[in-house]
Amino acid sequence: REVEIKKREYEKKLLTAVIETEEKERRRFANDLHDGLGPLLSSIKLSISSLHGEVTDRQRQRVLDNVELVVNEAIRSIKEISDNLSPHVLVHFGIEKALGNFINKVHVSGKLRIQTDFQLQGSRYGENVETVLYRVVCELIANTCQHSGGDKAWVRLWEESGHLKLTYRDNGKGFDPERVLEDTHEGSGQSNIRSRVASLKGQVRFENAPGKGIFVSLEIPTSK
Amino acid sequence: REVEIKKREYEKKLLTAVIETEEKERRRFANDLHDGLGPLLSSIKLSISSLHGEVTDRQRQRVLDNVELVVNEAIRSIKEISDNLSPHVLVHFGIEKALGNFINKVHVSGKLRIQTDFQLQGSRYGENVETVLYRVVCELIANTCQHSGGDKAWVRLWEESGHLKLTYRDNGKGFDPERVLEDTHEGSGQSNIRSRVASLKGQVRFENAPGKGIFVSLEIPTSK
Amino acid sequence: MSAQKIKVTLVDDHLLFRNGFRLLLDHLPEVEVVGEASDGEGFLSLLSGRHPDLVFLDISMPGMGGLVAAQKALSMCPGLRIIMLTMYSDESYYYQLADMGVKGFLLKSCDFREVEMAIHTVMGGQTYVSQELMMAI
Ligand SMILES: Nc1ncnc2c1ncn2[C@@H]1O[C@H](COP(=O)(O)OP(=O)(O)OP(=O)(O)O)[C@@H](O)[C@H]1O
Ligand SMILES: Nc1ncnc2c1ncn2[C@@H]1O[C@H](COP(=O)(O)OP(=O)(O)OP(=O)(O)O)[C@@H](O)[C@H]1O
Ligand SMILES: [K+]
Ligand SMILES: [Mg+2]
Ligand SMILES: [Mg+2]
Ligand SMILES: [Mg+2]
Repeated sequence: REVEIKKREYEKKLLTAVIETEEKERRRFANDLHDGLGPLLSSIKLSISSLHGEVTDRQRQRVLDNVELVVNEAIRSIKEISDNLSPHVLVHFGIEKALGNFINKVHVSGKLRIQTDFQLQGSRYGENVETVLYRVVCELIANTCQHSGGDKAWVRLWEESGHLKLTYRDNGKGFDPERVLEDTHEGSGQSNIRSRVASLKGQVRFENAPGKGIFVSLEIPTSK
Repeated sequence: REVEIKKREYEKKLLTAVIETEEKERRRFANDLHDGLGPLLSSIKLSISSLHGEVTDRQRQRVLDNVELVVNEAIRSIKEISDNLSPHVLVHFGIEKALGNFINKVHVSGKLRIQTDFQLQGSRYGENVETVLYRVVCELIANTCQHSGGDKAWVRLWEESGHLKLTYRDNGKGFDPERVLEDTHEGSGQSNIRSRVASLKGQVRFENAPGKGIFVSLEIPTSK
Repeated sequence: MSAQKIKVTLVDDHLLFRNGFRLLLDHLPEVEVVGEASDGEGFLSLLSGRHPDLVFLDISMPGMGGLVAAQKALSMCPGLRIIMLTMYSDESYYYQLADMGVKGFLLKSCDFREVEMAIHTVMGGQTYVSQELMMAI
């Protein structure tokens, strides 16, 4: 009985965490749009309307050149926000391709070298499963960059006996996963991983190995 | 014991529903950006860059006039997407003002007349509580518009003995809330409401009154 | 004179985008816009009459999108010259479309000069791939 109640409390905590995280993210995206993209468009609007007055060819050309710069920045920014919200490559080409793209971007940043071993050969697994896997790996990689102090990570992804299986490892300083679940902890990455995996009746295990880098293994049933 | 297990299953279902809904919404916003805003910016860029070539004054003027129109539409569209993601009025001015704005927009659409009785006098209740209330009322109103066949709704919002309390009523055809919770149902609005309220240890009750319009009452503890 | 103009059809679900793009094409003396559609179905039904010399085709459209539409159009009119004009910059789309026989790939973030270049390259029987995409491939 005690165990049941504990488990229920835990589920409730996950639910709360997931809702709070989502709202936080939504606010972040809304601000990116409002405060990031908004001013770029205002600037374009002002520039264009300034051309209604008397202007020399040279002045006009300078204004138009500037508008081009601003528009390029705005397009870049839309693509980035849209991709962070929900990468369309994931919907169109599946999990391996989407993770591959994400990892390429990380490599460009130069902070981390990630070795992948993807064995799904382009198979597709339904939107929910693919999205959860994608979000989990992104969060694991983000954590390695932010907290581990390491510079290498390994991701393996394969299908086995009706489950999608994933292992993730880095060469950082590791941490004690039990401590992280305590109330005082502010971050939401860990509970987000746990709740997303739980929502698909999957299992996730963080291996307790402080000093040795983290090791995470998870499996999600592929049946719908 | 049976009851405990049932309850746990229920919590799990809420968690799944909330994650699925959020991902659906994220995809929607990503598409709004990618397929709605993207082409507008593309149009600006193409237009401006076309002016590098040989153009008559008249052609140039027509292109610039069109760009102005497109920029205005892009600015409008950014505001709308950002507001749907997370209404900044909610953060800055609180729940009554944000709901008031939302209801004004519904009135402009002309589909529904909503009578409000807000008694919070501008008090603030923390981001989580306010956001949950906001999302719940928006979903209730959306459902009245989409499913009820009615043309009137009433919202009451007040504080009482440590709780924020809300009642919502419409004059539509009503429905059986038990049926809606069965597995076959596709929509996620109801479970979203339940899970958001549950995440704040609140209570929500849908009154079973087919043929009489819906009646919903909820309360959320205000203590943090 | 007008018999020699390049007859172009625009397929894109975004009305403001289509209008703006058409305005720019109207300013090119060698081009004549002869048709517009807002989805794959509309595009294919335009092909049952005399087909255009060149089509600008979007990928993301409600209903039949550009990937399916390109495939169907090319099986109806082999050799039809199609230039994709899309927000999707991932090279996977390119490979898929190149396999089908699509000859042009422009990103919606491109410059109008690239549009002119793509028109002339593709009309000359060659393939044009936008600079930004070239770098990704
Ligand atoms: N790969 C890692 N190596 C070392 N420590 C880690 C690693 N991943 C997580 N941690 C530790 O676990 C804590 C919790 O991680 P979690 O992702 O839940 O939160 P966060 O990253 O701090 O915040 P958020 O994810 O919300 O941005 C981190 O603060 C860090 O101390
Ligand atoms: N105000 C109402 N009047 C009558 N029926 C309603 C009302 N609200 C909800 N319903 C019924 O309950 C069902 C479930 O509503 P719910 O919000 O969960 O899903 P949905 O609105 O169909 O989809 P979604 O909210 O995901 O867009 C509706 O399909 C409708 O049949
Ligand atoms: K012309
Ligand atoms: Mg984290
Ligand atoms: Mg609904
Ligand atoms: Mg489109």
